[in-house]
Amino acid sequence: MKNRMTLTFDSRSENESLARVTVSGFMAPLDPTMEEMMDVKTVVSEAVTNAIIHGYDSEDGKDIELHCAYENDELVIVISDNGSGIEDVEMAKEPLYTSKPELERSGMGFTIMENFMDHVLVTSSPGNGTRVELRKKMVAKDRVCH
Amino acid sequence: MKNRMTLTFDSRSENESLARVTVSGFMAPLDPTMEEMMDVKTVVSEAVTNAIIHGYDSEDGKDIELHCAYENDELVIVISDNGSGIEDVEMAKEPLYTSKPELERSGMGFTIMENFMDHVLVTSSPGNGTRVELRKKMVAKDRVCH
Amino acid sequence: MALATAYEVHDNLLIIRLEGELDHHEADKLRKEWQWWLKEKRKRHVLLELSGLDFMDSSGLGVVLGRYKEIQANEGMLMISGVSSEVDRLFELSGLKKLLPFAVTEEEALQKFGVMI
Amino acid sequence: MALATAYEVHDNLLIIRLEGELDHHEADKLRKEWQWWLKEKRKRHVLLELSGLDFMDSSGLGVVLGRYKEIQANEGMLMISGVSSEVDRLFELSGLKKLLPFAVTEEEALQKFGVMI
Ligand SMILES: Nc1ncnc2c1ncn2[C@@H]1O[C@H](COP(=O)(O)OP(=O)(O)O)[C@@H](O)[C@H]1O
Ligand SMILES: Nc1ncnc2c1ncn2[C@@H]1O[C@H](COP(=O)(O)OP(=O)(O)O)[C@@H](O)[C@H]1O
Repeated sequence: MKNRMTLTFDSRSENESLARVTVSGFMAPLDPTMEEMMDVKTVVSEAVTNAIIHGYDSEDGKDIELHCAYENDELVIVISDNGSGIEDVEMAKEPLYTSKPELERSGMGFTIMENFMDHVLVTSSPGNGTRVELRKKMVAKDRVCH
Repeated sequence: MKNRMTLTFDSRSENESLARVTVSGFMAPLDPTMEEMMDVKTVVSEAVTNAIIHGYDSEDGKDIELHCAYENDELVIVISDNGSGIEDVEMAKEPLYTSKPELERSGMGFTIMENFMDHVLVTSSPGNGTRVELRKKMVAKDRVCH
Repeated sequence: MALATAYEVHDNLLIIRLEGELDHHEADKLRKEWQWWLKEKRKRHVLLELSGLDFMDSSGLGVVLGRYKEIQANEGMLMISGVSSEVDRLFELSGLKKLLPFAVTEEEALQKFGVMI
Repeated sequence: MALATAYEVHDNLLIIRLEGELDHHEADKLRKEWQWWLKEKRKRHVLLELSGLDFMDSSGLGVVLGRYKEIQANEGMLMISGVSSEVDRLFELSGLKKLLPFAVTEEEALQKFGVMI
Protein backbone atom coordinates (compact mmCIF):
# COMPACT_ATOMS: atom_id res chain seq x y z
CA MET A 1 0.00 0.00 0.00
CA LYS A 2 1.52 3.22 -1.17
CA ASN A 3 0.07 6.53 -2.25
CA ARG A 4 0.82 10.25 -2.32
CA MET A 5 -0.86 13.57 -2.99
CA THR A 6 -0.21 17.28 -2.73
CA LEU A 7 -2.91 19.88 -2.24
CA THR A 8 -1.98 23.51 -2.85
CA PHE A 9 -4.57 26.05 -1.78
CA ASP A 10 -5.22 29.69 -1.03
CA SER A 11 -4.62 30.99 2.50
CA ARG A 12 -8.32 31.39 3.34
CA SER A 13 -9.98 30.04 6.42
CA GLU A 14 -12.59 28.21 4.27
CA ASN A 15 -9.73 25.95 3.25
CA GLU A 16 -9.15 24.63 6.76
CA SER A 17 -12.10 22.29 6.29
CA LEU A 18 -10.98 21.52 2.72
CA ALA A 19 -7.63 20.35 4.09
CA ARG A 20 -9.37 18.14 6.66
CA VAL A 21 -11.75 16.61 4.12
CA THR A 22 -8.91 15.95 1.69
CA VAL A 23 -6.67 14.25 4.21
CA SER A 24 -9.63 12.11 5.39
CA GLY A 25 -10.28 11.05 1.81
CA PHE A 26 -6.61 10.30 1.27
CA MET A 27 -6.18 8.12 4.34
CA ALA A 28 -9.46 6.23 3.91
CA PRO A 29 -7.79 3.29 2.08
CA LEU A 30 -5.64 2.74 5.20
CA ASP A 31 -8.87 1.90 7.03
CA PRO A 32 -7.97 4.05 10.06
CA THR A 33 -9.80 3.85 13.38
CA MET A 34 -12.15 6.72 14.21
CA GLU A 35 -9.57 8.01 16.68
CA GLU A 36 -6.73 7.92 14.16
CA MET A 37 -8.91 9.76 11.66
CA MET A 38 -9.82 12.46 14.19
CA ASP A 39 -6.22 12.82 15.36
CA VAL A 40 -5.00 13.40 11.83
CA LYS A 41 -7.83 15.80 10.96
CA THR A 42 -7.07 17.77 14.13
CA VAL A 43 -3.34 18.15 13.54
CA VAL A 44 -3.85 19.10 9.89
CA SER A 45 -6.36 21.71 11.03
CA GLU A 46 -3.82 23.08 13.54
CA ALA A 47 -0.96 23.35 11.07
CA VAL A 48 -3.09 24.85 8.28
CA THR A 49 -4.64 27.38 10.68
CA ASN A 50 -1.15 28.36 11.82
CA ALA A 51 -0.01 28.91 8.23
CA ILE A 52 -3.00 31.22 7.65
CA ILE A 53 -2.93 33.17 10.92
CA HIS A 54 0.75 33.24 11.80
CA GLY A 55 2.53 32.50 8.53
CA TYR A 56 0.48 34.90 6.40
CA ASP A 57 -0.99 37.14 9.09
CA SER A 58 -4.50 36.26 7.88
CA GLU A 59 -3.84 37.63 4.41
CA ASP A 60 -5.45 35.60 1.62
CA GLY A 61 -4.10 34.91 -1.86
CA LYS A 62 -1.00 33.10 -0.54
CA ASP A 63 -0.09 29.46 -1.11
CA ILE A 64 -0.31 26.72 1.47
CA GLU A 65 0.81 23.21 0.61
CA LEU A 66 -0.49 20.00 2.17
CA HIS A 67 1.52 16.98 1.14
CA CYS A 68 0.46 13.50 2.25
CA ALA A 69 1.92 10.09 1.57
CA TYR A 70 1.75 6.63 3.02
CA GLU A 71 3.77 3.52 2.57
CA ASN A 72 2.28 0.49 4.27
CA ASP A 73 1.07 1.71 7.64
CA GLU A 74 3.06 4.94 7.98
CA LEU A 75 1.37 8.20 7.14
CA VAL A 76 3.52 11.28 6.49
CA ILE A 77 1.99 14.73 6.26
CA VAL A 78 3.87 17.93 5.44
CA ILE A 79 2.21 21.34 5.72
CA SER A 80 4.23 24.24 4.40
CA ASP A 81 3.88 27.96 3.86
CA ASN A 82 6.12 30.70 2.48
CA GLY A 83 5.15 33.11 5.22
CA SER A 84 6.90 34.95 8.04
CA GLY A 85 8.57 31.92 9.63
CA ILE A 86 9.33 31.31 13.30
CA GLU A 87 12.28 32.84 15.13
CA ASP A 88 12.42 30.44 18.07
CA VAL A 89 10.83 27.09 17.29
CA GLU A 90 11.46 25.70 20.79
CA MET A 91 9.62 28.59 22.39
CA ALA A 92 6.81 28.35 19.83
CA LYS A 93 6.30 24.72 20.81
CA GLU A 94 5.80 25.48 24.50
CA PRO A 95 2.26 24.64 25.63
CA LEU A 96 0.12 27.78 25.89
CA TYR A 97 2.70 29.95 24.12
CA THR A 98 1.12 32.13 21.45
CA SER A 99 2.33 35.25 19.68
CA LYS A 100 -1.26 36.29 18.96
CA PRO A 101 -3.19 36.31 22.25
CA GLU A 102 -5.28 39.19 20.84
CA LEU A 103 -6.81 36.69 18.40
CA GLU A 104 -7.68 34.37 21.30
CA ARG A 105 -5.20 31.77 20.16
CA SER A 106 -4.80 29.13 22.83
CA GLY A 107 -1.15 28.33 22.18
CA MET A 108 -2.01 24.63 22.06
CA GLY A 109 -1.44 23.91 18.34
CA PHE A 110 2.03 22.40 18.54
CA THR A 111 1.22 20.63 21.81
CA ILE A 112 -1.73 18.93 20.12
CA MET A 113 0.41 17.96 17.12
CA GLU A 114 3.04 16.42 19.40
CA ASN A 115 0.43 14.55 21.42
CA PHE A 116 -1.59 13.22 18.49
CA MET A 117 1.25 12.19 16.17
CA ASP A 118 4.33 9.97 16.56
CA HIS A 119 6.80 12.51 15.18
CA VAL A 120 6.65 16.25 14.62
CA LEU A 121 9.45 18.06 12.84
CA VAL A 122 9.21 21.84 12.46
CA THR A 123 11.61 23.59 10.09
CA SER A 124 11.34 27.35 10.07
CA SER A 125 13.32 30.55 10.14
CA PRO A 126 12.25 34.19 9.84
CA GLY A 127 11.49 35.11 6.26
CA ASN A 128 11.76 31.54 4.99
CA GLY A 129 8.34 30.15 5.79
CA THR A 130 7.48 27.14 7.88
CA ARG A 131 7.43 23.43 7.18
CA VAL A 132 5.72 21.06 9.61
CA GLU A 133 6.29 17.34 9.06
CA LEU A 134 3.97 14.98 10.90
CA ARG A 135 4.26 11.20 11.02
CA LYS A 136 1.98 8.55 12.42
CA LYS A 137 1.96 4.77 12.24
CA MET A 138 -1.54 3.47 11.76
CA VAL A 139 -2.51 0.52 13.93
CA ALA A 140 -3.48 -2.14 11.43
CA LYS A 141 -6.77 -3.44 12.81
CA ASP A 142 -5.95 -7.11 12.30
CA ARG A 143 -2.52 -6.70 13.85
CA VAL A 144 -3.45 -4.89 17.03
CA CYS A 145 -2.27 -7.81 19.17
CA HIS A 146 0.61 -8.92 16.87
CA MET B 1 -16.34 34.83 -3.22
CA LYS B 2 -13.15 33.56 -4.70
CA ASN B 3 -10.97 30.56 -4.06
CA ARG B 4 -8.60 28.15 -5.76
CA MET B 5 -6.80 24.87 -5.14
CA THR B 6 -4.70 22.30 -6.96
CA LEU B 7 -4.53 18.64 -6.02
CA THR B 8 -1.74 16.56 -7.52
CA PHE B 9 -2.00 12.83 -6.97
CA ASP B 10 -0.77 9.43 -8.05
CA SER B 11 -2.52 7.65 -10.95
CA ARG B 12 -4.18 5.02 -8.74
CA SER B 13 -7.83 4.16 -8.82
CA GLU B 14 -8.11 4.79 -5.03
CA ASN B 15 -7.62 8.44 -5.90
CA GLU B 16 -10.82 8.66 -7.93
CA SER B 17 -12.77 8.98 -4.69
CA LEU B 18 -10.11 11.31 -3.26
CA ALA B 19 -10.68 13.65 -6.20
CA ARG B 20 -14.44 13.58 -5.66
CA VAL B 21 -14.17 14.21 -1.93
CA THR B 22 -11.74 17.07 -2.47
CA VAL B 23 -13.85 18.83 -5.08
CA SER B 24 -16.93 18.46 -2.83
CA GLY B 25 -15.05 20.04 0.04
CA PHE B 26 -13.79 22.82 -2.19
CA MET B 27 -17.19 23.77 -3.60
CA ALA B 28 -19.04 23.53 -0.26
CA PRO B 29 -18.72 27.29 0.45
CA LEU B 30 -20.67 27.94 -2.79
CA ASP B 31 -23.61 26.19 -1.11
CA PRO B 32 -24.41 24.09 -4.19
CA THR B 33 -27.65 22.17 -4.64
CA MET B 34 -27.47 18.39 -4.25
CA GLU B 35 -27.76 18.06 -8.01
CA GLU B 36 -24.93 20.51 -8.71
CA MET B 37 -22.76 18.67 -6.21
CA MET B 38 -23.48 15.30 -7.81
CA ASP B 39 -22.95 16.65 -11.33
CA VAL B 40 -19.53 18.00 -10.42
CA LYS B 41 -18.48 14.85 -8.55
CA THR B 42 -19.54 12.76 -11.54
CA VAL B 43 -17.61 14.73 -14.15
CA VAL B 44 -14.49 14.87 -11.98
CA SER B 45 -14.74 11.12 -11.56
CA GLU B 46 -15.03 10.68 -15.35
CA ALA B 47 -12.04 12.85 -16.19
CA VAL B 48 -9.81 11.40 -13.46
CA THR B 49 -10.74 7.84 -14.44
CA ASN B 50 -9.87 8.66 -18.06
CA ALA B 51 -6.47 10.01 -17.04
CA ILE B 52 -5.75 6.76 -15.18
CA ILE B 53 -7.12 4.27 -17.71
CA HIS B 54 -6.49 5.98 -21.02
CA GLY B 55 -3.81 8.58 -20.26
CA TYR B 56 -1.56 6.27 -18.27
CA ASP B 57 -2.85 2.87 -19.39
CA SER B 58 -3.61 1.96 -15.75
CA GLU B 59 0.01 2.39 -14.70
CA ASP B 60 0.44 3.93 -11.26
CA GLY B 61 3.14 6.32 -10.09
CA LYS B 62 2.19 9.01 -12.62
CA ASP B 63 0.90 12.51 -11.83
CA ILE B 64 -2.67 13.67 -12.27
CA GLU B 65 -3.59 17.26 -11.52
CA LEU B 66 -7.00 18.50 -10.42
CA HIS B 67 -7.22 22.26 -10.38
CA CYS B 68 -10.37 23.99 -9.11
CA ALA B 69 -11.26 27.64 -8.76
CA TYR B 70 -14.34 29.75 -8.37
CA GLU B 71 -15.05 33.41 -8.66
CA ASN B 72 -18.54 34.35 -7.54
CA ASP B 73 -20.82 31.67 -8.92
CA GLU B 74 -18.60 30.20 -11.64
CA LEU B 75 -16.72 27.03 -10.91
CA VAL B 76 -13.78 26.07 -13.15
CA ILE B 77 -12.19 22.64 -12.95
CA VAL B 78 -9.17 21.49 -14.90
CA ILE B 79 -8.03 17.86 -14.89
CA SER B 80 -4.72 17.17 -16.60
CA ASP B 81 -2.35 14.30 -17.19
CA ASN B 82 0.97 13.89 -18.99
CA GLY B 83 -0.08 10.64 -20.57
CA SER B 84 -0.61 9.31 -24.06
CA GLY B 85 -2.92 12.06 -25.29
CA ILE B 86 -5.80 11.79 -27.78
CA GLU B 87 -5.34 11.69 -31.53
CA ASP B 88 -8.86 12.67 -32.56
CA VAL B 89 -10.68 14.62 -29.85
CA GLU B 90 -13.89 14.93 -31.88
CA MET B 91 -14.13 11.17 -32.32
CA ALA B 92 -13.27 10.59 -28.65
CA LYS B 93 -16.21 12.80 -27.67
CA GLU B 94 -18.75 10.76 -29.64
CA PRO B 95 -21.27 9.07 -27.35
CA LEU B 96 -20.44 5.37 -26.87
CA TYR B 97 -17.01 5.70 -28.51
CA THR B 98 -14.31 4.00 -26.48
CA SER B 99 -10.82 2.83 -27.37
CA LYS B 100 -10.90 0.26 -24.56
CA PRO B 101 -14.04 -1.87 -24.99
CA GLU B 102 -12.08 -4.82 -23.50
CA LEU B 103 -12.14 -2.98 -20.15
CA GLU B 104 -15.93 -2.58 -20.41
CA ARG B 105 -15.67 1.16 -20.82
CA SER B 106 -19.04 2.57 -21.81
CA GLY B 107 -17.75 5.41 -23.95
CA MET B 108 -20.01 7.82 -22.06
CA GLY B 109 -17.41 9.87 -20.15
CA PHE B 110 -17.21 12.89 -22.43
CA THR B 111 -20.96 12.77 -23.10
CA ILE B 112 -21.63 12.96 -19.36
CA MET B 113 -19.17 15.85 -18.98
CA GLU B 114 -20.87 17.77 -21.78
CA ASN B 115 -24.32 17.11 -20.36
CA PHE B 116 -23.54 17.93 -16.74
CA MET B 117 -21.38 21.04 -17.25
CA ASP B 118 -21.87 24.33 -19.09
CA HIS B 119 -18.57 24.20 -20.96
CA VAL B 120 -16.12 21.41 -21.72
CA LEU B 121 -12.80 22.16 -23.40
CA VAL B 122 -10.48 19.25 -24.21
CA THR B 123 -6.91 20.00 -25.23
CA SER B 124 -4.87 16.97 -26.20
CA SER B 125 -2.48 15.58 -28.74
CA PRO B 126 -0.59 12.28 -28.92
CA GLY B 127 2.37 12.28 -26.56
CA ASN B 128 1.45 15.58 -24.94
CA GLY B 129 -1.08 14.50 -22.37
CA THR B 130 -4.65 15.67 -21.96
CA ARG B 131 -6.21 18.71 -20.34
CA VAL B 132 -9.95 18.80 -19.69
CA GLU B 133 -11.42 22.15 -18.64
CA LEU B 134 -14.92 22.08 -17.17
CA ARG B 135 -17.01 25.12 -16.27
CA LYS B 136 -20.32 25.44 -14.50
CA LYS B 137 -22.29 28.39 -13.20
CA MET B 138 -23.85 27.58 -9.85
CA VAL B 139 -27.45 28.64 -9.41
CA ALA B 140 -27.34 30.93 -6.39
CA LYS B 141 -30.24 29.70 -4.29
CA ASP B 142 -31.55 33.15 -3.41
CA ARG B 143 -31.28 34.37 -6.97
CA VAL B 144 -33.05 31.56 -8.77
CA CYS B 145 -35.79 33.93 -9.94
CA HIS B 146 -33.53 37.00 -10.38
CA MET C 1 -16.73 5.69 0.67
CA ALA C 2 -16.33 2.26 -0.80
CA LEU C 3 -18.89 -0.06 -2.37
CA ALA C 4 -20.71 -2.71 -0.31
CA THR C 5 -22.31 -5.57 -2.23
CA ALA C 6 -24.88 -8.10 -1.02
CA TYR C 7 -26.13 -11.12 -2.98
CA GLU C 8 -29.36 -13.01 -2.36
CA VAL C 9 -30.90 -15.80 -4.42
CA HIS C 10 -34.48 -16.93 -5.07
CA ASP C 11 -34.52 -19.96 -7.39
CA ASN C 12 -33.35 -18.65 -10.71
CA LEU C 13 -33.18 -15.03 -9.60
CA LEU C 14 -30.13 -13.27 -8.18
CA ILE C 15 -30.73 -10.07 -6.23
CA ILE C 16 -27.72 -7.76 -5.98
CA ARG C 17 -27.89 -4.84 -3.56
CA LEU C 18 -25.31 -2.09 -3.86
CA GLU C 19 -24.48 0.46 -1.19
CA GLY C 20 -21.97 3.29 -1.35
CA GLU C 21 -20.10 4.44 -4.42
CA LEU C 22 -19.67 2.60 -7.71
CA ASP C 23 -16.74 3.99 -9.68
CA HIS C 24 -13.91 2.50 -11.75
CA HIS C 25 -12.02 1.52 -8.59
CA GLU C 26 -14.96 -0.54 -7.34
CA ALA C 27 -16.20 -1.76 -10.73
CA ASP C 28 -13.67 -4.60 -11.13
CA LYS C 29 -14.64 -6.31 -7.89
CA LEU C 30 -18.33 -6.01 -8.69
CA ARG C 31 -17.85 -7.46 -12.18
CA LYS C 32 -15.93 -10.46 -10.88
CA GLU C 33 -18.43 -11.24 -8.14
CA TRP C 34 -21.40 -10.78 -10.45
CA GLN C 35 -19.86 -13.05 -13.11
CA TRP C 36 -19.18 -15.70 -10.49
CA TRP C 37 -22.87 -15.79 -9.49
CA LEU C 38 -23.97 -15.94 -13.12
CA LYS C 39 -21.55 -18.65 -14.19
CA GLU C 40 -20.77 -20.78 -11.16
CA LYS C 41 -24.15 -20.45 -9.51
CA ARG C 42 -26.01 -20.50 -12.83
CA LYS C 43 -28.42 -17.73 -11.97
CA ARG C 44 -30.36 -16.63 -15.00
CA HIS C 45 -32.24 -13.50 -13.93
CA VAL C 46 -30.91 -10.55 -11.98
CA LEU C 47 -32.46 -7.74 -9.99
CA LEU C 48 -29.99 -4.94 -9.37
CA GLU C 49 -31.24 -2.99 -6.34
CA LEU C 50 -29.66 0.47 -6.21
CA SER C 51 -31.56 2.37 -3.52
CA GLY C 52 -28.45 2.36 -1.31
CA LEU C 53 -26.16 3.65 -4.04
CA ASP C 54 -24.86 7.17 -3.32
CA PHE C 55 -22.72 7.62 -6.40
CA MET C 56 -22.23 6.05 -9.81
CA ASP C 57 -20.36 7.16 -12.91
CA SER C 58 -19.86 5.74 -16.41
CA SER C 59 -17.73 2.90 -15.06
CA GLY C 60 -20.92 1.65 -13.43
CA LEU C 61 -22.73 1.89 -16.75
CA GLY C 62 -19.99 -0.26 -18.27
CA VAL C 63 -20.42 -3.03 -15.69
CA VAL C 64 -24.20 -3.02 -16.06
CA LEU C 65 -24.04 -3.04 -19.85
CA GLY C 66 -21.48 -5.86 -19.81
CA ARG C 67 -23.64 -8.05 -17.55
CA TYR C 68 -26.78 -7.14 -19.49
CA LYS C 69 -25.19 -8.68 -22.59
CA GLU C 70 -24.19 -11.85 -20.72
CA ILE C 71 -27.65 -12.23 -19.17
CA GLN C 72 -29.31 -11.62 -22.55
CA ALA C 73 -27.09 -14.23 -24.19
CA ASN C 74 -28.30 -16.67 -21.56
CA GLU C 75 -31.95 -15.73 -22.19
CA GLY C 76 -32.27 -14.18 -18.74
CA MET C 77 -33.60 -10.83 -17.65
CA LEU C 78 -31.90 -7.92 -15.88
CA MET C 79 -34.10 -5.48 -14.00
CA ILE C 80 -33.00 -2.44 -12.00
CA SER C 81 -34.78 -0.90 -9.01
CA GLY C 82 -34.31 1.95 -6.56
CA VAL C 83 -32.58 4.30 -8.96
CA SER C 84 -31.95 7.84 -7.68
CA SER C 85 -32.62 10.79 -9.97
CA GLU C 86 -28.88 11.30 -10.53
CA VAL C 87 -28.23 7.69 -11.49
CA ASP C 88 -31.37 7.76 -13.61
CA ARG C 89 -29.88 10.54 -15.72
CA LEU C 90 -26.88 8.33 -16.46
CA PHE C 91 -29.06 5.40 -17.55
CA GLU C 92 -31.08 7.83 -19.65
CA LEU C 93 -28.03 9.35 -21.37
CA SER C 94 -26.50 5.96 -22.12
CA GLY C 95 -29.67 4.55 -23.68
CA LEU C 96 -29.87 1.77 -21.06
CA LYS C 97 -33.22 3.20 -20.00
CA LYS C 98 -34.70 1.88 -23.24
CA LEU C 99 -32.95 -1.51 -23.12
CA LEU C 100 -33.84 -2.55 -19.59
CA PRO C 101 -36.95 -2.79 -17.42
CA PHE C 102 -36.85 -0.54 -14.35
CA ALA C 103 -38.90 -0.65 -11.16
CA VAL C 104 -39.26 2.03 -8.52
CA THR C 105 -38.94 -0.32 -5.54
CA GLU C 106 -37.61 -3.81 -4.95
CA GLU C 107 -41.17 -5.01 -4.20
CA GLU C 108 -42.42 -3.71 -7.52
CA ALA C 109 -39.49 -5.38 -9.26
CA LEU C 110 -40.18 -8.75 -7.62
CA GLN C 111 -43.84 -8.50 -8.61
CA LYS C 112 -42.85 -7.79 -12.21
CA PHE C 113 -40.43 -10.70 -12.15
CA GLY C 114 -43.19 -12.94 -10.82
CA VAL C 115 -45.30 -12.11 -13.84
CA MET C 116 -42.55 -12.10 -16.43
CA ILE C 117 -40.33 -15.08 -15.67
CA MET D 1 -19.35 20.92 7.21
CA ALA D 2 -20.01 24.23 8.87
CA LEU D 3 -20.97 25.09 12.45
CA ALA D 4 -24.60 25.46 13.49
CA THR D 5 -25.29 27.38 16.69
CA ALA D 6 -28.49 27.49 18.75
CA TYR D 7 -29.10 29.73 21.77
CA GLU D 8 -31.73 29.20 24.46
CA VAL D 9 -32.24 31.15 27.69
CA HIS D 10 -33.57 30.22 31.14
CA ASP D 11 -33.51 33.25 33.42
CA ASN D 12 -29.86 33.94 34.01
CA LEU D 13 -28.64 30.91 32.11
CA LEU D 14 -27.70 30.80 28.46
CA ILE D 15 -27.61 27.39 26.78
CA ILE D 16 -25.48 27.22 23.63
CA ARG D 17 -25.75 24.13 21.45
CA LEU D 18 -23.13 23.55 18.80
CA GLU D 19 -23.46 21.20 15.85
CA GLY D 20 -20.92 20.47 13.15
CA GLU D 21 -17.30 21.60 13.12
CA LEU D 22 -15.68 24.29 15.24
CA ASP D 23 -12.43 25.48 13.71
CA HIS D 24 -10.74 28.85 13.22
CA HIS D 25 -13.04 29.66 10.28
CA GLU D 26 -16.14 29.21 12.46
CA ALA D 27 -14.67 30.52 15.72
CA ASP D 28 -15.10 34.24 14.92
CA LYS D 29 -18.83 34.01 14.36
CA LEU D 30 -19.30 31.96 17.52
CA ARG D 31 -17.29 34.44 19.59
CA LYS D 32 -19.32 37.41 18.34
CA GLU D 33 -22.67 35.74 18.93
CA TRP D 34 -21.66 34.46 22.35
CA GLN D 35 -20.37 37.89 23.42
CA TRP D 36 -23.62 39.50 22.24
CA TRP D 37 -25.65 37.19 24.47
CA LEU D 38 -23.37 37.84 27.45
CA LYS D 39 -23.26 41.62 27.06
CA GLU D 40 -26.48 42.73 25.41
CA LYS D 41 -28.71 40.07 26.94
CA ARG D 42 -26.85 40.14 30.27
CA LYS D 43 -26.74 36.38 30.71
CA ARG D 44 -24.47 35.42 33.56
CA HIS D 45 -24.17 31.63 33.38
CA VAL D 46 -23.56 29.49 30.35
CA LEU D 47 -24.04 25.84 29.52
CA LEU D 48 -22.12 24.86 26.39
CA GLU D 49 -23.75 21.70 25.00
CA LEU D 50 -21.39 19.90 22.63
CA SER D 51 -23.01 16.52 21.96
CA GLY D 52 -23.64 17.56 18.32
CA LEU D 53 -20.07 18.70 17.74
CA ASP D 54 -18.23 16.51 15.23
CA PHE D 55 -14.92 18.32 15.23
CA MET D 56 -13.03 20.87 17.30
CA ASP D 57 -9.44 22.05 17.30
CA SER D 58 -7.41 24.52 19.38
CA SER D 59 -9.30 27.47 17.88
CA GLY D 60 -12.32 26.14 19.77
CA LEU D 61 -10.25 25.98 22.96
CA GLY D 62 -9.38 29.65 22.41
CA VAL D 63 -13.02 30.73 22.15
CA VAL D 64 -14.03 28.71 25.22
CA LEU D 65 -11.10 30.03 27.26
CA GLY D 66 -11.84 33.61 26.19
CA ARG D 67 -15.50 33.38 27.22
CA TYR D 68 -14.58 31.55 30.43
CA LYS D 69 -12.56 34.59 31.46
CA GLU D 70 -15.40 36.99 30.65
CA ILE D 71 -17.95 34.87 32.50
CA GLN D 72 -15.62 34.54 35.51
CA ALA D 73 -15.07 38.31 35.59
CA ASN D 74 -18.84 38.67 35.78
CA GLU D 75 -19.08 36.11 38.59
CA GLY D 76 -20.91 33.67 36.38
CA MET D 77 -20.32 29.99 35.72
CA LEU D 78 -19.47 28.14 32.50
CA MET D 79 -20.30 24.45 32.33
CA ILE D 80 -19.75 22.09 29.39
CA SER D 81 -21.75 18.98 28.55
CA GLY D 82 -21.88 16.28 25.90
CA VAL D 83 -18.15 16.18 25.22
CA SER D 84 -16.94 13.40 22.89
CA SER D 85 -13.79 11.50 23.78
CA GLU D 86 -11.80 13.37 21.11
CA VAL D 87 -12.87 16.82 22.29
CA ASP D 88 -12.29 15.68 25.86
CA ARG D 89 -8.63 15.04 25.05
CA LEU D 90 -8.29 18.64 23.89
CA PHE D 91 -9.83 20.02 27.09
CA GLU D 92 -7.57 17.71 29.08
CA LEU D 93 -4.40 18.77 27.25
CA SER D 94 -5.18 22.47 27.59
CA GLY D 95 -5.87 22.27 31.33
CA LEU D 96 -9.47 23.48 30.84
CA LYS D 97 -10.62 20.17 32.34
CA LYS D 98 -9.40 21.41 35.73
CA LEU D 99 -10.78 24.93 35.39
CA LEU D 100 -14.34 24.12 34.39
CA PRO D 101 -17.17 21.89 35.59
CA PHE D 102 -18.20 19.25 33.05
CA ALA D 103 -21.38 17.17 32.81
CA VAL D 104 -22.02 14.09 30.75
CA THR D 105 -25.48 15.13 29.55
CA GLU D 106 -27.40 18.36 29.31
CA GLU D 107 -29.85 17.06 31.94
CA GLU D 108 -27.04 16.41 34.37
CA ALA D 109 -25.65 19.87 33.67
CA LEU D 110 -29.00 21.55 34.32
CA GLN D 111 -29.35 19.64 37.59
CA LYS D 112 -25.90 20.78 38.66
CA PHE D 113 -26.74 24.35 37.70
CA GLY D 114 -29.94 24.13 39.72
CA VAL D 115 -27.92 23.26 42.79
CA MET D 116 -25.02 25.61 42.19
CA ILE D 117 -26.49 28.89 41.00
N1 LIG E 1 3.18 28.55 10.13
C1 LIG E 1 3.65 29.42 11.06
N2 LIG E 1 4.24 30.59 10.68
C2 LIG E 1 4.70 31.47 11.59
N3 LIG E 1 4.60 31.28 12.91
C3 LIG E 1 4.03 30.15 13.37
C4 LIG E 1 3.53 29.17 12.47
N4 LIG E 1 3.02 28.16 13.21
C5 LIG E 1 3.21 28.49 14.49
N5 LIG E 1 3.82 29.69 14.61
C6 LIG E 1 4.22 30.35 15.87
O1 LIG E 1 4.18 29.40 16.91
C7 LIG E 1 3.31 29.84 17.95
C8 LIG E 1 2.66 28.66 18.64
O2 LIG E 1 1.81 27.97 17.74
P1 LIG E 1 0.63 27.09 18.33
O3 LIG E 1 1.19 26.18 19.36
O4 LIG E 1 -0.06 26.46 17.18
O5 LIG E 1 -0.33 28.11 19.06
P2 LIG E 1 -1.32 29.24 18.49
O6 LIG E 1 -1.61 28.99 17.05
O7 LIG E 1 -2.53 29.08 19.33
O8 LIG E 1 -0.63 30.55 18.69
C9 LIG E 1 2.34 30.78 17.27
O9 LIG E 1 1.73 31.66 18.17
C10 LIG E 1 3.26 31.47 16.27
O10 LIG E 1 4.00 32.50 16.88
N1 LIG F 1 -7.03 11.46 -20.45
C1 LIG F 1 -7.07 10.77 -21.60
N2 LIG F 1 -5.93 10.33 -22.19
C2 LIG F 1 -5.97 9.63 -23.33
N3 LIG F 1 -7.11 9.29 -23.99
C3 LIG F 1 -8.29 9.70 -23.44
C4 LIG F 1 -8.33 10.44 -22.24
N4 LIG F 1 -9.62 10.72 -21.95
C5 LIG F 1 -10.34 10.15 -22.94
N5 LIG F 1 -9.55 9.55 -23.84
C6 LIG F 1 -10.01 8.85 -25.07
O1 LIG F 1 -11.33 9.25 -25.34
C7 LIG F 1 -12.17 8.08 -25.40
C8 LIG F 1 -13.58 8.41 -24.94
O2 LIG F 1 -13.58 8.75 -23.58
P1 LIG F 1 -14.90 8.59 -22.71
O3 LIG F 1 -16.03 9.28 -23.42
O4 LIG F 1 -14.62 9.04 -21.33
O5 LIG F 1 -15.22 7.04 -22.74
P2 LIG F 1 -14.50 5.79 -22.02
O6 LIG F 1 -13.64 6.28 -20.88
O7 LIG F 1 -15.63 4.97 -21.52
O8 LIG F 1 -13.67 5.12 -23.06
C9 LIG F 1 -11.47 7.04 -24.58
O9 LIG F 1 -11.86 5.73 -24.92
C10 LIG F 1 -10.01 7.33 -24.93
O10 LIG F 1 -9.65 6.79 -26.17
